[in-house]
Amino acid sequence: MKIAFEPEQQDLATSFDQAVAAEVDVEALRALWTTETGRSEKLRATIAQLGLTTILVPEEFEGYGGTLVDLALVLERMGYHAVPDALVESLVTAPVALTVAGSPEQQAAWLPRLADGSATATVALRGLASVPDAHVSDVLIFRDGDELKLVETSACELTPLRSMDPSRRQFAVTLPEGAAQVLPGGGVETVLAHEAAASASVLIGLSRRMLDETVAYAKVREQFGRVIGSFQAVKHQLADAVAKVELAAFAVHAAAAKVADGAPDALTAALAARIVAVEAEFEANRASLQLHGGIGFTWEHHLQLWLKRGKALEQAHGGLTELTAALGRATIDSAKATA
Amino acid sequence: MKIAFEPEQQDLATSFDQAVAAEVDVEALRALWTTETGRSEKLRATIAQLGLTTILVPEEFEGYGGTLVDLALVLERMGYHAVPDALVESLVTAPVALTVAGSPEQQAAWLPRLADGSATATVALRGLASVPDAHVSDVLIFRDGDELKLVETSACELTPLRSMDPSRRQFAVTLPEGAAQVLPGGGVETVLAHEAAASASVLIGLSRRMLDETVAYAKVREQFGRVIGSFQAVKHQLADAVAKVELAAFAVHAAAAKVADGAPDALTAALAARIVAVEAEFEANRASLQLHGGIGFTWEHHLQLWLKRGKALEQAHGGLTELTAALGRATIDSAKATA
Amino acid sequence: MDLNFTPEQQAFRRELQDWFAANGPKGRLDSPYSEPGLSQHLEWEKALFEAGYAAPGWPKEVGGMGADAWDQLIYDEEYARFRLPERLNKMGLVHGGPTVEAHGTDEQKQRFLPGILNCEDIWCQGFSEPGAGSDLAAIRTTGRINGDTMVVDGQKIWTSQGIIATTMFALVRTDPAAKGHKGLTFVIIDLRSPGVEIRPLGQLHGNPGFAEVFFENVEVPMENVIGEVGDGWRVAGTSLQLERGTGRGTHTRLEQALVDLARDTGERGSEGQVEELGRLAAWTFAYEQATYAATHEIATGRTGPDVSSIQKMLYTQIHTAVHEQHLAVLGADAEVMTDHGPDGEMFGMRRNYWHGRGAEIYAGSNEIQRNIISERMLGLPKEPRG
Amino acid sequence: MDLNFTPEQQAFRRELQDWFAANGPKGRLDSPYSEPGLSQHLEWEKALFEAGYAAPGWPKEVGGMGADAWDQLIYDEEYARFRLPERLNKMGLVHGGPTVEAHGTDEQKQRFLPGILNCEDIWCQGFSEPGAGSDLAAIRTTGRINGDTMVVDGQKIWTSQGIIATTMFALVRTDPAAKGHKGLTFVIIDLRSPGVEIRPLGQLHGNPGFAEVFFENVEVPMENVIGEVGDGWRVAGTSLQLERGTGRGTHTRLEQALVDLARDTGERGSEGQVEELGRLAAWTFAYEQATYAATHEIATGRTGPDVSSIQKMLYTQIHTAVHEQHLAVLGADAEVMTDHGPDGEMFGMRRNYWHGRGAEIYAGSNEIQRNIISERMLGLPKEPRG
Repeated sequence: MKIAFEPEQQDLATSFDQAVAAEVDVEALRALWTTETGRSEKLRATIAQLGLTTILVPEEFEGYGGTLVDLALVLERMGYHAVPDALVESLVTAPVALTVAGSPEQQAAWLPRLADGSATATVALRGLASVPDAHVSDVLIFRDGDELKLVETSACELTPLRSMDPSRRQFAVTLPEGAAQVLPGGGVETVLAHEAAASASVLIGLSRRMLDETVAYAKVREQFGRVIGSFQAVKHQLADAVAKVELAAFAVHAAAAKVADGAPDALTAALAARIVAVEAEFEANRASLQLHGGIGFTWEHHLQLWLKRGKALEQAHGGLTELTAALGRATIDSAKATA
Repeated sequence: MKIAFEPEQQDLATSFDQAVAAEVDVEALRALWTTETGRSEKLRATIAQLGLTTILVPEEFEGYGGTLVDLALVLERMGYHAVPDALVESLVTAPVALTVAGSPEQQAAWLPRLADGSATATVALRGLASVPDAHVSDVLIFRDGDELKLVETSACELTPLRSMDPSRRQFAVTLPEGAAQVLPGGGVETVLAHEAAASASVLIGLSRRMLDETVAYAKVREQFGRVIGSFQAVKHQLADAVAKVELAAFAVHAAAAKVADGAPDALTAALAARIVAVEAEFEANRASLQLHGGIGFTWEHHLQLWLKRGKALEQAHGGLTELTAALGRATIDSAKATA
Repeated sequence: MDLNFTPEQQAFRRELQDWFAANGPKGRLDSPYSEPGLSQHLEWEKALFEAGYAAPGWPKEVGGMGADAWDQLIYDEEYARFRLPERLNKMGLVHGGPTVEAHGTDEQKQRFLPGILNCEDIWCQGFSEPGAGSDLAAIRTTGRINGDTMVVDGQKIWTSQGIIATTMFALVRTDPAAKGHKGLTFVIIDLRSPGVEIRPLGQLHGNPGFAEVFFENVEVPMENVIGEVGDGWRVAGTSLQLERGTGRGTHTRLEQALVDLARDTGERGSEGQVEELGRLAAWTFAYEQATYAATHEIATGRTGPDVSSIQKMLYTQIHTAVHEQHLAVLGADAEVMTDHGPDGEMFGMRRNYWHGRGAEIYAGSNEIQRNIISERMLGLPKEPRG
Repeated sequence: MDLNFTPEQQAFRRELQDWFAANGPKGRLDSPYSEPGLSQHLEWEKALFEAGYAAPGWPKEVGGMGADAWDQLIYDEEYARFRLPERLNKMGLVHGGPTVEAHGTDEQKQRFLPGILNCEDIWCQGFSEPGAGSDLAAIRTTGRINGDTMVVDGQKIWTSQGIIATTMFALVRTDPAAKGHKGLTFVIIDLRSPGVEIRPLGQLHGNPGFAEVFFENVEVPMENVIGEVGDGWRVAGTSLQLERGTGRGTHTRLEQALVDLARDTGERGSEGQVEELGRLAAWTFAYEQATYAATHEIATGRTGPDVSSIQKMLYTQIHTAVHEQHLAVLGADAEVMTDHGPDGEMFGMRRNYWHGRGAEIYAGSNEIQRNIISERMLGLPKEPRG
């Protein structure tokens, strides 16, 4: 066993931090709220330049041929910086869906373009009522029962929705009759596992940022003649939240490895990872607003960037009810099998 | 509206406290653990002398003709003192079942004897696998589908069970063929409502005792050069538990009144009361052991009297799953009706 | 124990229902922070005032109905049940006015209270400061007394209604040598005075309404001091306890939120979500019954232990839990605002969700409530100050 | 990242499985605190010792196998999976022995370690005192140094294994003038010495095993001091961190508890209970993976941040939650002990439930762990001492 990321994987996360620093400055992110697309071309170009779009594309389609483990730390940083784009979809589930389930023609048509950043894909595994980033995506991959299907967004009607998170761009998508093609290779389970594990990574980063902000604030904010971080009421809430986030991170890293390996328990590990990441994020979210007090509740304070993203992502890639019911049933089945 | 108990009702609780003081001394209660019946004849006689056995028996059967409100505070005190007997059954649900559902013959045969303490009844609404105090009861009333039935315990086979709470005496009851008589008047819902509300009262008393013990300990136990009750880590756990218990008590008192009135929402109020009382007790139980530290974990310390009773009573009169599912469904039905 | 309303109370309820049904605004009013919205709110307040319904619980002498605690509760329940507009002058009606009523002179009552009822004055509360949030005793805004005038300098923050308010009841430090809660004075400041600057401050759910209020050499007549100079902490205590306390229809609004959750749970919830609904229904019932018990206490003038801190803490927690659960039941639809204002401000359940989380902070954060419960109710030692 | 065991590790696991299957006691042994039970446990320990399996992770020189961290983990997993008897000398194997290994002289290692392995000595820990539970620095048991002898007076409490132990590793105060954790010394005391009195103390789940140990003028040779006189706090730190840390098969036992819960949930649980099972399964997985990560850290000698406090706190909370949920699934049957000893002591799930609640207190209560996490990991200020 080796429970550690490779130096290159860590370096990639560091490079990402450095390359996007200006684009993920909180003022820059807020400025995007009122632009038409809500998206930064520069950020998207940087992501492509870093090669992040290539990682889950097989080498034969001009990709890097990597695995989710190669992206896991970068996804954490994306959460940490509250990058607004639907990157779980465009960097992870879309290339994975095409790779595991696409026909040779579909793969040839899309994978090289996804890899070089000349095309972008989004994914919807739970209906088309609220699809992220459809307006900046060329292609939409969606689940229809046990099948994955693909449709070009230019053929669809996109109705913009308003998210509680002003950074998010969601769309109700209406398909024209007969415009969607089936991806013939199945693959729903693999894509679900990638989605859950990747989403969990984003949540870990998001949670760490909320807690970093709050710990820093607790060290300077004074009340009752002491910094508030000296009160057990504050310390212990932070300790509880940090503990959950850090324990969850172990599950998230392991799930990435199992998903990457195609291990038999990849899906249950990914479900587990997302469950603990959501619960950890929930607690980090609660504690960070609570401990910031009134200032954190103002529109002017940046904490809302992570608070609102967190609430959106608690539900966006499968809510706890769906995930816990599935993992609970799997646990019962596995217990029966070992009886 | 009058949200207060009558002076007589409060006096009855005070009289109970005084009359049973010697019998509910913690050493006396522990001494009962190793006696054959585990029950104090003196305590049972005192309860009868105080007239508590008469309260829910109608006047025509030599009872007091009172309501659950008359008993609610006494039931709290029974929890507070960890009285081991199955008094929710013998004082509340048994006379109520006979009153609302018994035939005139059944009522005449049993109610006067229950009132004067010459007979004792127990009740089982969820099967006969674990019936409290069957060994000291003359008659058992149990639920069979939508019906209540009655059987003399002398006709039954009683298999003693061992409870986690050494004060409790539970029995698996086997019925001889054809020995049980139906109580013809239905009444299951009324009895369930009385059970939930009465049980909730006991839990409130139990919780208050655990917290009283813990607050007192926190005021004298020193660690780190301070009494532990001066640490927010301790204060806030106690505040959380006390808050839940005190808010729950409002629900429990209101439920007693609604059950007493036969209000249309009596059953849902009683379910609500027991749900909040169980959750409050759970928290009081958790905090009291945690804050007592190592000393509370010893066999020699008395805290276990309430800790174990609490865990038993969390499940004994319907666990949270059963109660919350029922109340949740009722809430949905009522929301639809008001749409 | 008697959980039934009297025939007279039931009649009063029907009277209100009839009047609200006939006169209540149809649909949602615009934001009171917009020009048209402010007019609409003032119009509704005028209708209430003219019908005598502006503040039923206030004495008749100052324009109320002299209603007792139960009729006030019935009013609050029906007002909430009809989902009528939030009261424009709620800080005056619920906090400032009752404080003047409790601690002011007759002259002050005559001078201040009518303006709250007819909305000639719109009140806001000036307690919080940038350095004095949970720690109100750290207030630094000063009131320098100069004969019959007080000169106020400093800053207040997170001032609800601040951007439309004309009048602030504030705590200011009149004795700079005194520490902590000593040397504070409760005073009413006309915000139309020279030297007052009001800057809008948004709230994280996108809705306006907060303000920062700056004072520079603002002259306030000494006759605006409520209670004694230096006794402001005790005077403000009335307002703080009112703020923590229940009532004002919070239990009804909580029940409405539960009903909304129940409908969605019935339509799309899992069995586990039905169980969670039952749990939340139980705590909502408990809070409702606690409100009735508190009303009984007020109505009978008896004073049991002050459980307002318990009510504040658990109310806000139950409220948040109901709304968190609603987000969970909506799943991926939770983030999508079906109902929002032109500038993206939130309405309905989503606004209430965030507002409820704010409620765990304001009016004494729940951490402060736990201190109060453990110190005042349980007699545990105070936390050492730094 | 590589989550696979090597072929050598898999072979070691199979070797253990074969040996445990062939040699493990069938059925439950009697309590080690009974005469027959103690013999049975000693017999099992002897079998382990003779097969070389007494302490695979210990160096070969002192009777171990010199196994690395992964083989130790595999051993712990299989030991737990076969539900083999709790190790009689666990306080020596997990805490006392490794402390001697880390801080003792070669002579001390030779003198003390073999006796732990062959169970000639049974060790217990002497840290807690009536006035020093969470606050270990308040220890008052004294060690008066007199030439090459230390004279010990005082009392220890909640001493696990105390009633069968022959040997205690203890913290005693050798410098009465020093305050707090200064002036403490780590020393090994032979409990067969004159002046030692051991009184049994029950645990609330009915199981024996605790003791109070009293010392009156007990003479201990100075060569039993581990580390320097006055440096006991630092020496004990090794043991405390080991105690907090994971490993020793706790993750396997947690998984077993989860499997037991899953079986009962499958048979009688509601849909909401299935969801709760899923939630608990997820946290159990996280704890398991944290254990593997910690093993990797030990195996590679790297030292990331010390997360042992996080692991201890959350392990005990997850453990309790799994068992609370099991009680809920069993409903009215939860209180009925299907499996108990002759004196009413609890076995199986119900023992583990209460034991787990105790675990939230011992080895540094979870409140202490939160202090450690917030102060050492987050750099927040220490709580002021009284």
